Amino acid sequence: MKTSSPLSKQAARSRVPEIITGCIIVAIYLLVFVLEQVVSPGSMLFSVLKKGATYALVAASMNLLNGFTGLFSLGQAGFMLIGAYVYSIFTIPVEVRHSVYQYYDGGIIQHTLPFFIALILGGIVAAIFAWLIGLPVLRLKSDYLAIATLGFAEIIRAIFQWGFLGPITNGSNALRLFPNFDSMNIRQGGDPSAPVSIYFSTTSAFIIAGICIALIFMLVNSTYGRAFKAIRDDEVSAEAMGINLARHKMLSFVISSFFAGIGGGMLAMFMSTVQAKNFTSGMTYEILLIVVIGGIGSLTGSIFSAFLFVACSEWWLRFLDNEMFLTPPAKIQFIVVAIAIIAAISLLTYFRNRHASPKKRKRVYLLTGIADVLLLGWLLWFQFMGGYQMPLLRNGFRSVVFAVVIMTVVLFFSRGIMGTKELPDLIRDIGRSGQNLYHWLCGKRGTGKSLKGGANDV
Amino acid sequence: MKKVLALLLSSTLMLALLAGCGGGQTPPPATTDPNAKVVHIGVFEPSTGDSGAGGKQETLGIQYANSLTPTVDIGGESYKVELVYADNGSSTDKAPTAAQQLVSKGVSVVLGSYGSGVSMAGSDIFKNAGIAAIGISCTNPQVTQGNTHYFRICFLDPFQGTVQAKFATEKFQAKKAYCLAELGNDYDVGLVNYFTDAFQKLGGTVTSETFPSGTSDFTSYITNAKNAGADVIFAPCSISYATQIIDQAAAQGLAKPIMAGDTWDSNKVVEAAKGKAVQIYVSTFYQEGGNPEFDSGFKTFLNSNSTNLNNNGGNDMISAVSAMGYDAYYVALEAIKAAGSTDSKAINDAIWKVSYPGVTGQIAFDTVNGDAVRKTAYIKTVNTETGVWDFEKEQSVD
Amino acid sequence: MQTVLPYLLSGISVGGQYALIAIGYTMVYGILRLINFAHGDVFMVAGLVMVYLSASLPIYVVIPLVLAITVTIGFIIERAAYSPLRSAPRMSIMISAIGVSYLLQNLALYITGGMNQMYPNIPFFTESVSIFGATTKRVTLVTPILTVVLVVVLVWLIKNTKIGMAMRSVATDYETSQLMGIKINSVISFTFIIGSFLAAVASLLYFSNYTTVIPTSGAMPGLKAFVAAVFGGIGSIPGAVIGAFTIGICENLIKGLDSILIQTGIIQQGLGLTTFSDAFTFALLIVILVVKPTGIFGEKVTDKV
Amino acid sequence: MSESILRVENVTMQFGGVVAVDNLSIEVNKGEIVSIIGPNGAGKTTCFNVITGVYAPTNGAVYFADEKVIENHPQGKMKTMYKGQNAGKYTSVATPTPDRITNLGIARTFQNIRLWKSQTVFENVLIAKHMRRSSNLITAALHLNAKEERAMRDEADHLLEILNLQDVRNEPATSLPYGQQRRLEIARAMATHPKLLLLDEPAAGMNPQETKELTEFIARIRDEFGLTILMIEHHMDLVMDISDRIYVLDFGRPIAQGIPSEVQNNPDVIAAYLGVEEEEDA
Repeated sequence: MKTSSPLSKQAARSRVPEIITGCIIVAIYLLVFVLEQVVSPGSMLFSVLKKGATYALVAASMNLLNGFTGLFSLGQAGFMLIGAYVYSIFTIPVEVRHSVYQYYDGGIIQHTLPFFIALILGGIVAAIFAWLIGLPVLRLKSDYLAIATLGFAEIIRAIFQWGFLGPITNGSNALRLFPNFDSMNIRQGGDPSAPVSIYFSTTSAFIIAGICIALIFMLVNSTYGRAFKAIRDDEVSAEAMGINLARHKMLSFVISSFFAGIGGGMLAMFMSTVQAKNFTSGMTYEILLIVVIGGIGSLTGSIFSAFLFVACSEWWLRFLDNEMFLTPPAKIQFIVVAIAIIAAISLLTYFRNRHASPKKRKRVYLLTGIADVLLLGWLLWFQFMGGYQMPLLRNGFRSVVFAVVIMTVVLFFSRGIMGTKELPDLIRDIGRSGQNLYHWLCGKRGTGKSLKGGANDV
Repeated sequence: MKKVLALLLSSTLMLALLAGCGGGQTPPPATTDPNAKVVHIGVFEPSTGDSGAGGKQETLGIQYANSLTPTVDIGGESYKVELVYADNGSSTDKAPTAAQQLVSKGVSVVLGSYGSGVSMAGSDIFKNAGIAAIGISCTNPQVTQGNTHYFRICFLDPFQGTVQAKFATEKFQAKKAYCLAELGNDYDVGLVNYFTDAFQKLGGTVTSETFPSGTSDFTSYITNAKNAGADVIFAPCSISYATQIIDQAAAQGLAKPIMAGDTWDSNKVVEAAKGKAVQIYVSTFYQEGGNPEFDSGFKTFLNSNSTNLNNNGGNDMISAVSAMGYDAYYVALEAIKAAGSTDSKAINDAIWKVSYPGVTGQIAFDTVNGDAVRKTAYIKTVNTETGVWDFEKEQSVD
Repeated sequence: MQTVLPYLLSGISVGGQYALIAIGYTMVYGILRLINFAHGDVFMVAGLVMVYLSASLPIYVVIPLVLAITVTIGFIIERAAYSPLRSAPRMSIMISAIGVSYLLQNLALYITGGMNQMYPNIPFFTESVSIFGATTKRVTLVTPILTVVLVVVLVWLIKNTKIGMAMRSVATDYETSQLMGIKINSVISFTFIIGSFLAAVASLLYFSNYTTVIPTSGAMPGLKAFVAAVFGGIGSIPGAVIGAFTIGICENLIKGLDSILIQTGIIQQGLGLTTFSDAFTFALLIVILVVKPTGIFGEKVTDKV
Repeated sequence: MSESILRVENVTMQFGGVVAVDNLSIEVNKGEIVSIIGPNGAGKTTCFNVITGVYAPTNGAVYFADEKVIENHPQGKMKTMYKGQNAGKYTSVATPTPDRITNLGIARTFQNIRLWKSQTVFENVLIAKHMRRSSNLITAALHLNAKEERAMRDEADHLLEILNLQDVRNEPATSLPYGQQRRLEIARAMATHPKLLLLDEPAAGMNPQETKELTEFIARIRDEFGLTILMIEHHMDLVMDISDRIYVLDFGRPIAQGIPSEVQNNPDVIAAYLGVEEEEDA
């Protein structure tokens, strides 16, 4: 370890990974913009990108709190609700308020704000609520904090649904007809009914989320961010080194809620209707899972996994929900693929457990063996006796597969996709492994080992 | 070395999965003629969530109609009609992506949804894509208000609420009503609101309460209804809650009639009420026996396939929403024919002029919002001894 | 009194059901320091198993079978999802619990096809009886009694049996118990078995009362039972029971508060307070946590520096 | 030399029925190195925890540079249990949080090393500089404080150099050997710019060579940085070498104090403590 330290110091000083990261980000934005002009706007792609950008922001904000400050809060949905409501209440055009607030004579607020001011206002209101909530609950420790914040989210939801606040919140009814992402498209002559000249809706979602995440990223890498990490690692010594716990926890909580509020506003723009009933604890759990899959303490991970999560749940796995009939060649294809998957998983289990205790190894091998025999037997049956309907596929199967994948990640890859690394670290690692691989391929046995070392080195 | 192996294995896995997806997407039925022209109709219905049962029954009607008339003539050419499904999960946060799913599959026209909230939530997506939607049983006025792409073939809540209020005063001489709605459900809240207006105009008083989503203990609400001295109870909520309310009302010996809207027209409700001391009255679009030909055909369709039977709740009782779904399909076909193309814009323009004699009555749209012009609703009641719906009367507002 | 009584009755009944679920939470938390988010869903699964089994088997066979299957499910969940994470940070294991909950709900959704399932009638339980002029199902009266009996048995078990002593010892000090030769894994499994058993009993009582089972049936009761456990001081069984009854009663009083206030003439018009029937539970929880962070019966813990 | 920097006055710390510190008074003057010794469980670390504000004492007061920073009197249940001779002497309650105390200029290390696990050696020191920042949240988050940030980093590097940790600058803190971790704890504490440094067993787990280096090092930082040092230590060589004065605690009570040679010959101390320790050393 010691001998490699001058090398790693050098690597730390190199700015190349940061520059590459910058290029990648610019390229992604350009790509999104170009795609939007080229691909049909009805494509699922944009739906996924917009929702992904929204969830990426919310996941990043939750990561700031749970991952960087070590405060286990489950109140994210509540703050998103506030952001979404504030945004929509202040942006519904006055002329349609009567139709939206149909049971409350058009509501009492008769002003509209520009959309970005309303978004920021949503964040600010969420932050104010967070401050009020934080006063009593931030003193609580881990699980108690989690359950108290979860409770607060439920209380906020009930308050926004209360009939007596109807003139402001429209009671439990949906808020609609406010500007959404599609209103960001630039139309000829600015006329809302004219055809679109430049598509900008997805890019605008990326820009809003991008700015916010960049702010979070800069905060995390500032002296305040380092103080948050100190609190996460050891509260007692953080306090002993002069970090005011109450103040810094509150800061993190309020900032996280601010961005969750903006994320809520973006979600409103995405969904184009807002209703308190949808902001349940289930939503918080989803975001928490995104954070965990991405890696607790990695913003890059949160962003990756947000897009991955949304794409899988809304798009790529959709086909699992529909019944499907196979053509004879497709059936054979399916069986081959299924066998390949089974073989791959079995081999993986075999290698993972090679060095486990004999008792455990025996048990794992036995279980895998039984499962393999059963599955292969069934596949044989399906090939020769079964019909042409794809088995298991029907409504709801997508969610089951998805849940199984999530459990697998949680159980076997508990550090998530990125661990605590960010994109520049990843590039640095890739660069290093690339070098090692090169040496290894050139047949230098000695450096072959450092591949392992390089991969394990965090 | 181990790492490399793990990486290799996991990449094989990913590749295999991708290949699997690719394999899955090959056009399914082996019999399809690859040259046949196809028009896609989107089915925007819930099959999960609180309204899942209703959504499935509505879909069954559409499927039945599709099985009878699987093709449509456009400009002298025969097009195969393919249904594209998207589950909006009965929730307004899943609805937009479900709608987007339909749009991305390139549907020409959309049918649905069961439930007003999800229809409103999906509305904007269809609007931006320039696709017309025909609502089947979404009765909240806001669905079609202020837009030109959402139509509907059912009656509206102001009408339904008035019908119910009138029926309550005429049949039970009710002076006091107790209303119960689910928080945040546009259908419940809207219908209760219009019922209250109409009932108060007829000289009654109303106590309204709401319950949070996911409630299963209604005993206290039923006590509240008793305490309020209500003559009738109006609880137009989703079927999930309906069965609970019926069961608990019966257990608590609530002797007052329970009234509800078209959502309660479901065999789940009959199942819950069978053999219990409750009176249930619902207003709906269609009464079994209204069109014997449709009835017998649909029953055969249900019984032909265990999945269909399951989706209908396990028996072959005909729900009004199935009949509505059936009609909606034909309305869509009429519009496609009239438009003479599969272009969604042309179809949208054509719907305004469609007039079609459906099994649930003559269907034509008004020129303001695109709502069906309907004058009467059917009131049904559960026969708790035999476990079937009995026809009560045809109620109109005049 | 006559106005409040029906609400109290339903409150006590719901409280009894929450209590049985809450014990599962409190015992698991006491030993593993884990909020077992999947516990409410185990309760739901027990309901579904009952629905599917009773379609083909007579009721007296089904009930023991349901108990056995639920216990097995609880055991498997612990072995598959929690025991591999024994040495992982607490957040990972909690997230694993959320994952299991997600999986069970989605599995239930897939199997039921999203249709709500009618719970079978258990004879005797579901008949209506009249008490103090209020009519209710018999199960309402049976629940609190059965709850108290089960709790007494459980407390006796924990106080006097060998496995009970082992459980207490593990709850007090995990590492030391391990060093003292207590088989941690079997103690934890046993805890999950008891918790799942009580959840199955609770599901029998609960769904006899509220006869519809849907995939999310377990979520709210589960969350409320957990709140009850925290309220009473997590780790303490009597605390969980008292917390559960408190929450059950408060919840139903809130539902009836408008009606009570109108009847007693305090207000003229409803305030729409039923909106808060769920939220009130959490408000109560937060008040307790702020005043006494470890719940009513919880023990104070000090960090060693 | 006689300028008082820390005065602990009649401090009693009770945990339920256990009296961890009993009526302890300590005085430390500017520039001194003072040691607290005593057998395990004598209440030494508890005394540190009281000074740094982790525990609120049951009774007594702490003065820093002649200013009262902590004052407590028994309350509630403690009042009925507390039978100390100072009952009623202290009337107000002032228990600042540890960060306030650190802000005043008292920094500490921990007996059971409490470094920030996921951070590198350099970051551990850098974070401790957070308290002395002048930038606010916004300037820091927007990285408008580049000058201050650079100064912080340079100072942190400087400290690492002084403590000879420059080689392991980018290693994770917990991967270091024990002795280096202890040194890092000192570096971290010094990064907060203290006037008084509390060292809790700085030489625990070090070999004789390292201990010797540490002894020199402690004397050096006292002179270079003008620090005052109060330390708890079991290594008698170290204690006797550099301490100006020594306090001996046993069962929470002060049993002796004075310059090293006095304490070494005090029969009470030998009876209670030193005899045992020397056997161990031998």
